Amino acid sequence: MTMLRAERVTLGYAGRAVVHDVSLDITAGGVGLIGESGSGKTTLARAFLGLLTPISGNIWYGDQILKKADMRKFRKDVQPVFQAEALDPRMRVGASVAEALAVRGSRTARARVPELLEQVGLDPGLATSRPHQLSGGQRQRVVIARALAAGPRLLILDEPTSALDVTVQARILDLIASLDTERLLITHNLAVVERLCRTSHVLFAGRVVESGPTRDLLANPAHPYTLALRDAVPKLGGPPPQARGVTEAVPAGTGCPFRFRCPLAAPECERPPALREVRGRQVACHRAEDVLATGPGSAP
Amino acid sequence: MTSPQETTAEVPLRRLLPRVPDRFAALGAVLIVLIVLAAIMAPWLAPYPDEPRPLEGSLPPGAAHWFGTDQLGRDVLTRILYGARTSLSIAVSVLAVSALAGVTLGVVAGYAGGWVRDAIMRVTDVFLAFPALLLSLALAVVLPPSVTTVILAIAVTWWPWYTRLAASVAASIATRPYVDAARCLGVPAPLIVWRHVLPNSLTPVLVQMSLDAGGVILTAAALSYLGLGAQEPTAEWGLMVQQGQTLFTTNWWIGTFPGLAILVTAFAFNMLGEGLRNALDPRARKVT
Amino acid sequence: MLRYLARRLGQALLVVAGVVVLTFTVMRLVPGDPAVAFAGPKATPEELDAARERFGLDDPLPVQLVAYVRDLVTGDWGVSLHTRQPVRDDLYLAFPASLELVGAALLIAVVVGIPIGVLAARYKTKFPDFGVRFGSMLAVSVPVFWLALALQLLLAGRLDWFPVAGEYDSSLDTTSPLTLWTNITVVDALITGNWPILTSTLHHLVLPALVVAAYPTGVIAQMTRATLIEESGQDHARLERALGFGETSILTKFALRPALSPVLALIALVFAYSIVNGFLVEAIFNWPGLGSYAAEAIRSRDTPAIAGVTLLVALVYVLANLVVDVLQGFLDPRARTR
Amino acid sequence: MIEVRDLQVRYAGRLVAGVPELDVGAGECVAIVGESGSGKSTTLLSLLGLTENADISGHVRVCGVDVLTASPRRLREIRGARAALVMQSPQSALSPATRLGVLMRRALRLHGVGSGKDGRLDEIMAESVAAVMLDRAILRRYPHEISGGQAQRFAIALAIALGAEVILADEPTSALDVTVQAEVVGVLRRLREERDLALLLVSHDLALVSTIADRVLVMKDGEVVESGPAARVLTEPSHPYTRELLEALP
Amino acid sequence: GGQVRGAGGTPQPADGTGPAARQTAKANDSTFVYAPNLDVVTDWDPATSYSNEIVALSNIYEGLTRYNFQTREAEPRLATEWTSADGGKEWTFKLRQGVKFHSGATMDAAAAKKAIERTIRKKGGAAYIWDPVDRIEAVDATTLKFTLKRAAPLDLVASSGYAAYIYDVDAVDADGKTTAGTGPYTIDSWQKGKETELTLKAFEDYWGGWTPEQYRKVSFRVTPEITTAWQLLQKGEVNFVQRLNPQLFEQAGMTDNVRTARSPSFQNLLVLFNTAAGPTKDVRIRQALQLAIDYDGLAAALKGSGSKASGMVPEGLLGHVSDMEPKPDLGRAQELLAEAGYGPDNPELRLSLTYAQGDEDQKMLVTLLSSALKKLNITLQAKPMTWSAQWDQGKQQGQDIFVMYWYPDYPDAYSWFLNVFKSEDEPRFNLSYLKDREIDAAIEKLPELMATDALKADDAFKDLQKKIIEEQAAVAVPYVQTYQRALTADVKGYVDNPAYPNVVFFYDLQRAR
Ligand SMILES: Nc1ncnc2c1ncn2[C@@H]1O[C@H](COP(=O)(O)OP(=O)(O)OP(=O)(O)O)[C@@H](O)[C@H]1O
Ligand SMILES: Nc1ncnc2c1ncn2[C@@H]1O[C@H](COP(=O)(O)OP(=O)(O)OP(=O)(O)O)[C@@H](O)[C@H]1O
Ligand SMILES: [Mg+2]
Ligand SMILES: [Mg+2]
Repeated sequence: MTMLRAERVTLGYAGRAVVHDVSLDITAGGVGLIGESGSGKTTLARAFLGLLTPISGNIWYGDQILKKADMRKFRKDVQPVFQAEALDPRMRVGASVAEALAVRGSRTARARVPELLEQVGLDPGLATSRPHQLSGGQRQRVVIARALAAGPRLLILDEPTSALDVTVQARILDLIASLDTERLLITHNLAVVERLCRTSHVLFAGRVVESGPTRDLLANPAHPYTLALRDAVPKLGGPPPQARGVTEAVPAGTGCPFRFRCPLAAPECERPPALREVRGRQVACHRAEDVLATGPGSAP
Repeated sequence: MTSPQETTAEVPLRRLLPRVPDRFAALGAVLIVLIVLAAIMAPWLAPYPDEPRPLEGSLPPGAAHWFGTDQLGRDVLTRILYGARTSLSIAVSVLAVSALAGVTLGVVAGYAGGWVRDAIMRVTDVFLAFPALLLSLALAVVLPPSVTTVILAIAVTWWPWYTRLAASVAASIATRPYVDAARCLGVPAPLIVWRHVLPNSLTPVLVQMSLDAGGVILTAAALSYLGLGAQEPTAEWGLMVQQGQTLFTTNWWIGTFPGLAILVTAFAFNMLGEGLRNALDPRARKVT
Repeated sequence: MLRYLARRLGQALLVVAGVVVLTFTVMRLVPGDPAVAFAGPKATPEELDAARERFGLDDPLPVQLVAYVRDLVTGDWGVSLHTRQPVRDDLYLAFPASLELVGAALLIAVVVGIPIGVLAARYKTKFPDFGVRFGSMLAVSVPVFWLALALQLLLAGRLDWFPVAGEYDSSLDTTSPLTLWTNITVVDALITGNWPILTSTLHHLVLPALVVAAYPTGVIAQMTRATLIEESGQDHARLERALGFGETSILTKFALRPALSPVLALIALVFAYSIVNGFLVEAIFNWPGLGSYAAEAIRSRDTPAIAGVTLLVALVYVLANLVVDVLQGFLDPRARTR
Repeated sequence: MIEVRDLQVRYAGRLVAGVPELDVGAGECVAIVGESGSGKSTTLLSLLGLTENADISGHVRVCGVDVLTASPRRLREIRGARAALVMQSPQSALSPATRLGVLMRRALRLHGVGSGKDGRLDEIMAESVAAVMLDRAILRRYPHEISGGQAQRFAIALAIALGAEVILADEPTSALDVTVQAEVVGVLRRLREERDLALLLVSHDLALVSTIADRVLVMKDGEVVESGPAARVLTEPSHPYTRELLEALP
Repeated sequence: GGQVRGAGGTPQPADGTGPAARQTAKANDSTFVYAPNLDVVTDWDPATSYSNEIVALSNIYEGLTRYNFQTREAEPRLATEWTSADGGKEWTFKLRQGVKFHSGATMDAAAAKKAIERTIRKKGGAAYIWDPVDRIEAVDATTLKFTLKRAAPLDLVASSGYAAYIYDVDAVDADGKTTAGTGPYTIDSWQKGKETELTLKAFEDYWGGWTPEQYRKVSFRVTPEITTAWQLLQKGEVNFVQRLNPQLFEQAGMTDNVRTARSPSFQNLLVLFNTAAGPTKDVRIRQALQLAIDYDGLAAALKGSGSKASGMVPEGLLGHVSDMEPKPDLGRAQELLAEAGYGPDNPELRLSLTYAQGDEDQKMLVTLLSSALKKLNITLQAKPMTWSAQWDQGKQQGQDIFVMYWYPDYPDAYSWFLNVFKSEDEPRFNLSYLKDREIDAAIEKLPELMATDALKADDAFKDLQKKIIEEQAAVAVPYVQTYQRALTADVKGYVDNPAYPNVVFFYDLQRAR
């Protein structure tokens, strides 16, 4: 059974929807969320964390609607890992971690801090430092330690490493991979998704355009956007990345939101495509079959 | 990629002060310390008791009375020293009251958002629409003129500025990941505001307060000047200027020195505030 | 943009409503019977009752508030207790003079403040910057009533460069009478080509306008400097530098326009502030504006007049803010899509 | 086009960038890679004399001008006109209140390009925009009205219009989406081939660099730890740090 | 459409060919500029006017008589002579002939009767001065006969600066476009709120006629700040400043082109002690307070803008006593306080005092008094208030000490006694709350004495003052205000008449060259 599930949620700010009618299960084995900048990934993550109430649709926590669920239990089960900015710049990092423990009523909050810090590979002596005195990687580890303090079953990770140097990124990802929690991972890095998430969802302009098993999905995309995304990633020593179509700003309107950038756009794309099952995958594209046909050419 | 930048709003003032490179701020701080000392030490520093000697008349500045004496034969220097107490206590009280009220409301508005913010901000707008001096005037008419009235009247018009400032800072703080993180941990909202939002919103407020101190002293002086503030025989600079005003051509010293005292004090606070603001963020400003 | 305007307008109306209620409340809190103020110090009880009746002071407060709002909307702002004229007429007479004074002051403030702000930003941390910062801080710290006295004594009294007081030489009323259109002397003199009055008014205007301009000049210079420094530290300034533009042209060609947007917001604020600040100056220069009127109203506890002035200034503030919001759209294209 | 010898840039006495040797010829592409704070940007900016209050020593020639000794005037003449800069963040690098066309026109006038008849000026502008595959309608837009990729391409168009021979790009695509990044990189590659532009590229993305650069400099803590042809450096790294960088790649 | 500023004025071409330029060289074509510190006109109706506009209306309107403060008697104005009969209960005035109103109508007894009756009917302003009048008859065109309910000095009443004007009732214009008086000046232009608020011009048909040296044009230039007024005067931009402070006055005395004039007023300061309740109910404390006021220090600080008072009735009025100057005596005050159980070695005494907000002179009194009382272990809680608030509180006996000015509406000392010291069940102006049958009886006898026997009246006044000030100690009278005027030196003929505060009778002035 999935712990968290979005059911046809529409999300937005100040009444303006930015995520439209998305359904998504957080299943075991890691779930990846990829997509263009501004496509609504963070927004969706905030909704899963109960920080944003859907304009319509529901988030299900087990068999309860999140709004009505037992928040104490939920807060214990689900924890976020944001970027390193997620530490109060004024608080000593030890206090930040201790706060997480104290909220759960742990009277020995302070005492457990070193233990947690060690768990994420930090010197417990750093507890008395302030965030700005730490390196980016260390800060990110503190953030993870604090999330773990609650003893969560699910971590929601929103680009946990994108602010870090590549060499540091790798070590943090190792840490994340070693944690025995479920995870929803948001990242731009396709390789990371491939490594950490069994299933993935591709978001474009606030809609899920494709979802399925990660490996499968990247090897043989069924949506032109997934294809473009995959092929645009430069590879060491590989050929220059390919730009497919043009990247004009997306005008609003009905129809497939990707049609202006789609090299395969056809007249039928003026109709909004529905998510449908294509070869074990959910795709929202009228020409998914054609895409599948062109895809493997540049497999990773 | 660049590492996440600390925004100035969150630079703790403490961490900033020792390395304020701004000469103005430093000079302002030194002047303020001197003025505060003068105010505290007034009874010891003052060359004469603050008593009228009407039969002596008004003497020009000289060796005996550096700043001369007023119509009632009171030593102007003495009264300026005592007046520093009045002016400073007005400034401190006004800022304390209005910052307390303003920041509390502002932080709540900024954190809560939605209709709470709208409601608070509309009320704030109404008060803002009254220029400080005018509402103070109206209030000072309602209440009998006195130092307390001045403090109340100015505070009533001053708090909205802090509400606005605090609300805008708090609103941006409220969207920071660390606030989200705290919410996800299940920290209750009042505690989040108290522990995370409030401390991180304070730096700009403190800077604004030091900028405003000069303005408060000027407004208080203006109210006293209009006869709506401090009353005889309280020594208050605005009142002293007002008393000296009609004697400007004949006994210039009676109004000039208190005027200079106001100028120097307001100037010192402005220097400190502007210097701090300059060091912190060239754009943090009174108008939001 | 239209929706934005409509929303802003709605907000403004809400604020005005709040202002009306607040004004009413404050005015009714005044201790001492306004009827006494109207009827005079030695009035008989019958006269007092008559005055009370006339102003509806015996009705319950909510009734009075409703009546007050109705009257305001229909243009009846009450009758001043001390001039015994309709407040609206009094304001109509007094406000243009204040507008003239504050307008001139703000003109000075903008014409002086912005360039010296640019100068300071251009030579940041060098001597001109130091001078501008020092000067502008001095300008915002000086008690305006004190400055007024000092300048009057020095420039008008001792040096005789400017007239001591007055709006224009009133003997011109007979030699070249002014036809009124807007009630603002300078404007009317300009429209009707009445040069004697125009030059006389301008000459009289210099001193008080300088005094009122001190504060806005200071804050505008500070704000211009601060926003320019910020703009010139932005990424786009680096690109402009890389394109070969010099510092001065970066400031004036690229940074100034977006930087003016907050300066404009500031002008709206100091506009209302300066009208009130003018109160302290008008009396000293015999300027026949709102200040003289308000001072007299306060002295004689003239409730309707004080309420009228308060409302007017608040309205001006709200209006100025509206105008600024619209203007900002022109200066900063980003604001339009807000 | 670019010739650097023994460049050392210090802030308050601290060495933040030291480059013993760096040459970029026409039609060449050289990349500087390294982690955050390693001095990549500083190196780049010092080539145009754009560093603020830094002490610079060494020898830098850009388009035949000795940057470190040239007068500010002379420096301003080569900036933009001969050596152009493309920066990381697309929108914030363009003055928000200025239409793109106005910016370009001002820059062209400043360097006296296409002066004389207006028609020539417009022609140049249109051509340069077309060269980066943008519609000329974009010249009437404000920066906030265009997408990030468009903004970056416009920055390149500026360089073309001014007739720059060298493009210095400081992480020109790191704020962009990969799909958009591919496009901007494509434009850069094309220009390099078609116009013989010299390209100095700063990036932290080794993979990206490997697809475009001829030679690579690896920087760490303000020093160049390794340099050489891209193919060699990225396949047989000699410095342990470079190796670490490569291993971190997925 | 536009309207011309100064509408109603007499625009003249600027080229100098207008009537003004054609005047003979000797004629006085300059405008006399008066600098009042407040707006001039608040009420144009001569019946109800009761405020600042007296400075203008006194030159536009005339009464039957005018008070001469030197002779202490009423002098002819519109009435040339008058008699009283029946113990002061019947008065007959003979009116001047050939007097025209500004409206063109003739001033005769019928018109005068109508004017006074209208004033009485309107009940505004100082109309109460006619309260004693029972009936008015226009016996013939020049004879006006009043029958009174009780004796009253009607010749003085008729000289009042308020509510005693004779005007053409059909021509009264509340908007100030036209005037309806008989006086030497009529309105030229009135611009409410402007600096030069009001200008007057000569009324050509004035019964007194005109000579070339007189001022034919007068204007009022509102100048709230004394310093500004002083500077304008020095530059000759204004001719008359109604009030200067002592320092400026002193300076004016030494300035070449400026002349000064000083005259005592009929306005004095009353420090009223609460005789009905509170600590001041004890007469010893009241006496101690009287003795604690530093009269000489105050006079020194006032530097001539006020002079030490003697008794309650100012000099220049019937009833003035010359040997009642108060003397401070802190030692005696301390003794009295000790008897009452207060003073330096006894518990602290707290007294509340209210005074007029914005009045510099009262402020000085308060400052001096509070510093003197501090030495006697008395804390003075002084509150400056606007008149209406102060009065409201006073009517409810809300203070221990009430400070206010008093002046008579017409030159008659009776005003102090009747209004301030006669028992009242609900206090109006009796703010010492004095209730003394004997005093009441003495006050009631005054009018008849004044109308019949001036000498006896004088004694009665003296007696009353002794009772109120010395025995009852209900009041202290620290000083009488002194007017300190300054004029440009080219003005001749200026005499201050304290019966008409701040009024300049422009008709009496000439310009010297
Ligand atoms: N607090 C907010 N108020 C209003 N709009 C917002 C807010 N946060 C995000 N948006 C808008 O919602 C849309 C989706 O934003 P979101 O942050 O979810 O994108 P994202 O996929 O996480 O992008 P990125 O990869 O850049 O992090 C964007 O258009 C953004 O401008
Ligand atoms: N104006 C400056 N004053 C002082 N130090 C500076 C300044 N600019 C940069 N530095 C310092 O110089 C060092 C190198 O900075 P630089 O910006 O060149 O690094 P970078 O390699 O471009 O890093 P990134 O990948 O984060 O852009 C850093 O430690 C930085 O703190
Ligand atoms: Mg995001
Ligand atoms: Mg960099």
